[in-house]
Amino acid sequence: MNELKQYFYFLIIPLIVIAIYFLNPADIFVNGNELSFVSILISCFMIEYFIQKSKNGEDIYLRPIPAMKAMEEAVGRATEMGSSVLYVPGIAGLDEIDTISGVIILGHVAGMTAEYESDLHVPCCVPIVMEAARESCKEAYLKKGRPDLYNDRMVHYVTDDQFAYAAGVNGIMLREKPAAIFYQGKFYAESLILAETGNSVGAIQVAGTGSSSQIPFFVTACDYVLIGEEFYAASAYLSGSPEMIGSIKGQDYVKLLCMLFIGAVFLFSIFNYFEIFTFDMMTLFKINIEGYSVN
Amino acid sequence: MILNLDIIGVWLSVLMTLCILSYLYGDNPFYKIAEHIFVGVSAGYIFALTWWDQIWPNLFGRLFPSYVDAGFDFSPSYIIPLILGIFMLFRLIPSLSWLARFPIAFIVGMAAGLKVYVYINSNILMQIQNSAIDFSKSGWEIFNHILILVGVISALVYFFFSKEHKGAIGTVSKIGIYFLMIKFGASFGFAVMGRISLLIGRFEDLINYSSEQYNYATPIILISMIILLGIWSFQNNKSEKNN
Amino acid sequence: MFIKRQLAIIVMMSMGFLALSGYFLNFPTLREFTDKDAPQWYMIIAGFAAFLGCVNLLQLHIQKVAKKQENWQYSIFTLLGFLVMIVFGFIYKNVDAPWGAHLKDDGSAFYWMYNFVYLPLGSTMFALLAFFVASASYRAFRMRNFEATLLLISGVLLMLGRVPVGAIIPWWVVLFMYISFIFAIIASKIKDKRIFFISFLSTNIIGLVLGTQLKWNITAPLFLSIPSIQEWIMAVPATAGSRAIMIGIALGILAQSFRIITGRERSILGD
Amino acid sequence: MKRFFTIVGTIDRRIIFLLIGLSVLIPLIKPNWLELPIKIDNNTQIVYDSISGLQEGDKVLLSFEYGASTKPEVHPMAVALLKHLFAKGIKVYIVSLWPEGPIMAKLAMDEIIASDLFNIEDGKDYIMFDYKVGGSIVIKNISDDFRGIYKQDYNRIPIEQLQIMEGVYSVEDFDFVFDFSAGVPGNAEWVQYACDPKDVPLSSGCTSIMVTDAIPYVESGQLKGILAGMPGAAEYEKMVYDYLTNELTNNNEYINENASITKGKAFSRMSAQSVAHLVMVIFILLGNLSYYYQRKRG
Repeated sequence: MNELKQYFYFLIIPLIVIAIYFLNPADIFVNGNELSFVSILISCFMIEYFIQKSKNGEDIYLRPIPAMKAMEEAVGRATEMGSSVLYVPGIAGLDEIDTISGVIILGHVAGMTAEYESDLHVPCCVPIVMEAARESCKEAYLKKGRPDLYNDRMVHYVTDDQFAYAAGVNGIMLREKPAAIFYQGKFYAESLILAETGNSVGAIQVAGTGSSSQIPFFVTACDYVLIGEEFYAASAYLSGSPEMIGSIKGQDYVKLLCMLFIGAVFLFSIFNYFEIFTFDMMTLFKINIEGYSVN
Repeated sequence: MILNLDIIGVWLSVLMTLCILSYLYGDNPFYKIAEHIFVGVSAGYIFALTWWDQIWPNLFGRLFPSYVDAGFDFSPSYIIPLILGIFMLFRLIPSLSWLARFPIAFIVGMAAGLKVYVYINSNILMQIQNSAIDFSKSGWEIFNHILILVGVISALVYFFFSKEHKGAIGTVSKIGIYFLMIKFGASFGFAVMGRISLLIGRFEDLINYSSEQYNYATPIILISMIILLGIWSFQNNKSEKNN
Repeated sequence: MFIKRQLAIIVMMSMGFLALSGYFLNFPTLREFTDKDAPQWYMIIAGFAAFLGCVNLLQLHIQKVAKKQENWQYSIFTLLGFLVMIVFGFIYKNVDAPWGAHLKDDGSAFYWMYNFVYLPLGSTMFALLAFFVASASYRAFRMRNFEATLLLISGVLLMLGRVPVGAIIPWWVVLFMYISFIFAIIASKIKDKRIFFISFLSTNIIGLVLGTQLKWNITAPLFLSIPSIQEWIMAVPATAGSRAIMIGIALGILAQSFRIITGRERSILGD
Repeated sequence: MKRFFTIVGTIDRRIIFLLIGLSVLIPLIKPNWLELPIKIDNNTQIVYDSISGLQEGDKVLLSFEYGASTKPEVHPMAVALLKHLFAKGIKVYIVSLWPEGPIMAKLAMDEIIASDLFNIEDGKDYIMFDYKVGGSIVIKNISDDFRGIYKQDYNRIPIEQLQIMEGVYSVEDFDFVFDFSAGVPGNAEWVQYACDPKDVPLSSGCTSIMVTDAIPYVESGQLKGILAGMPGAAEYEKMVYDYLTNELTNNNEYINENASITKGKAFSRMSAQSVAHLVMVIFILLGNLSYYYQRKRG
């Protein structure tokens, strides 16, 4: 991507949009949440910039995550011992971002089980997730050239209720004694029942979730844990798609902006107090929409 | 010995409770029966409640207001969610299952659109706003506030993927993981507390139901279950031995 | 082929863009759609998704019974449980409340089934966790490294500080905990075990003497009472850690939603 | 000594289960063996102060998002808060975003009516609505267009006929929102979809496991304090009990004169909780000591 085109897209266009927004011709924009508009715009253009960058094949550096290497090792161990791989995609629906990441990582793990020819078992808690998981496994087995190994029985629905699902998956663990168990998705209180039973079955457990209240249990009872954002980065790694890796890189730089913003707000509050620089940052932070109510 | 619907209900609930608790002894038929009843009853409960509280009033209330009379007036545009809903059910028919993509697209798309605005506001901007120092507070509170800032910045550095964690960034991310581990420790402490509270709630019910008023439900069922479990596991070991 | 693949993506992208712009644009028709109709449609489709789950569960268990797969006898209980709830929900309500309100009327058979079958099963499943937490704490919760030790100590302090027993733990026990924590850190530095133990004991004695001099036994300072330590842990380090995770996850969700709105997120629809 | 720790290391799981079971059962059967004073946490105090700050006739929206599996932790909060609100003559609006929410709300209201502390009337002092599927989208709908989804209360009576519903069109028309949560949708979704955008004061009572996720909201003021699990419920129950007793003495017009205010189960539960926590801490120490010896010997 030559320099000029790049600058045009990622510098001039956002400035034009912001100018239009603040001019607010014919009052098309609601006022009151300017800061939200500007921050959404900046983050989206930054993520878009890195997605384009990784789409053009420029190599993007992302530090290695220890739990990622463990996944390959876990499936390998399961194949050596001739036992199955159990994949638990969490109990939330597809509107939950963690479940989407869980389904992406499932695609990768399914690719590995296709390669190693070990059998995979995916009990689902939500019908839509079951559909998406079946699609994702079918794609993975197709890509590895082993559509014959895939059958719909691998991915099945247990129940909508959190605890009946945990009890159901426990039953599967005790009966099949899988050597590798993956918990990738959105989990609530049932994570400990699963991890404890998985521990007693003696399986390598690799967990990954964004629900931070369940991470302490996974940290205590599992061998490897993807904590919060590492979980999202992992699904980007695994998908290998330029959009995913580009957006992880974009997120990193938006995080850098957040840190700078925190520093700026902190410094301004000190300057403000000592009257070196009188600009009250707080007026910036208005996020509720004025003047427009629907009814 | 009074016998009415409530007493039978209490006995049934104590039986169900003890069947689930028998899981602690090990996976046994009592537990499997209770687990399967739970799976079926929960699905039936969700089915009936979703129909009567959501689909019947909000959808059919708008399509046939005279018949359903849920207070809505007739709005033909609600044919679209009805069609999309039926497409969702087509998922069970393999030939038509591709139609289910449209309701999924609707749900996932709309949820994503709302989340962009909502997460940036409440989970990022409002948290950054709180990093300003309020000098009206006491010295100890200001020190704590600065400590929170140090913790937030160093934990964010731990979640930074563009740089290898070596040298200066390595030490800052080390401090970050310490803050994260204290937070996970607090979560673990709270989680243990929550679990025990739920056990307290359950034992409270069992204690209430062992009174004379409920014809000593808990003790009788408990003893009979222990006996049955003993017989079952005795036969189970015998049959396992000889095959 | 266009309809199967691209149209669904276009629906997803347009819904995402509409929902987001609902917050910023001033067009009444758009606001009418994003604030009134779209959420209603979402709720109705989510209702059908719940039906899909129940029907699929039925399908699964009927197949299990029909083909006499393993443990098929138990599936009969699932089907029975489901059937009973459907009968009480749609056919027999034994109370004169209008249809739909009878689900919550404490005279109806549906409410009876909820109160005496679903409620005990649901709450006991959760109560089992207390037993699993106990055995996990005993068997799985190890001080493998310094981070795990930090997790353990803040967990224990929090558990003790939140319940009344934490307030009665005396000041010198807390002082002993501080001293042993510091010595645990420097233990690897001191090679000779004898010097280590002597210095450990002497600091404890000095602490005790100092404490009695400063009248700590009458009014223990805040840093020696476990409930206030627990409140500090929650107010400062735990808040910092949660806030960083919250910002991190929010950025993850922002990026994922951006990819959905720009139609790059294909795997959800299985393409 | 080492032999002792190797045995300790390999205790059968069921003995641990028995120990935990007894450590909870005994204090419940014999509550007066261990009578400890309940200390009020400052987040519980913030919740109590913001509720006491409400005036007579204010409108409070309660959202029930818990079920059978988390009833023991959250239900005592619901009952205590309802007593506190009715004692102050506040109008209560109850919505449910979890399938079991309506029945939990009904159980709480039945307990209040059975205690006949207050003479309250359905449709005048409180109103309850049905369960709506959709989670956070329902919250967004409530915050923008309450009457778009709720046309009738849970007895199928149109809301136009109910006097309590005058002037209620969206979340801004409520003076306070209180959320009983045990998962998703929960207090986070109420902060994000309703109370931050519309700037309505919000507080929450939730299960203990959700507290560390919600603490950043509490510290930044988006949540006015938080009731944390059963200890939080016990503290609040005790404060409301004290409030009701002295309100009864200086004859508050909303409480019936001859009403008997029963002491909640807070104390017996807290002693069971304390003993169980001590046993858990001992398990953690023992487990680690046996792990330390195995590693030294292994």
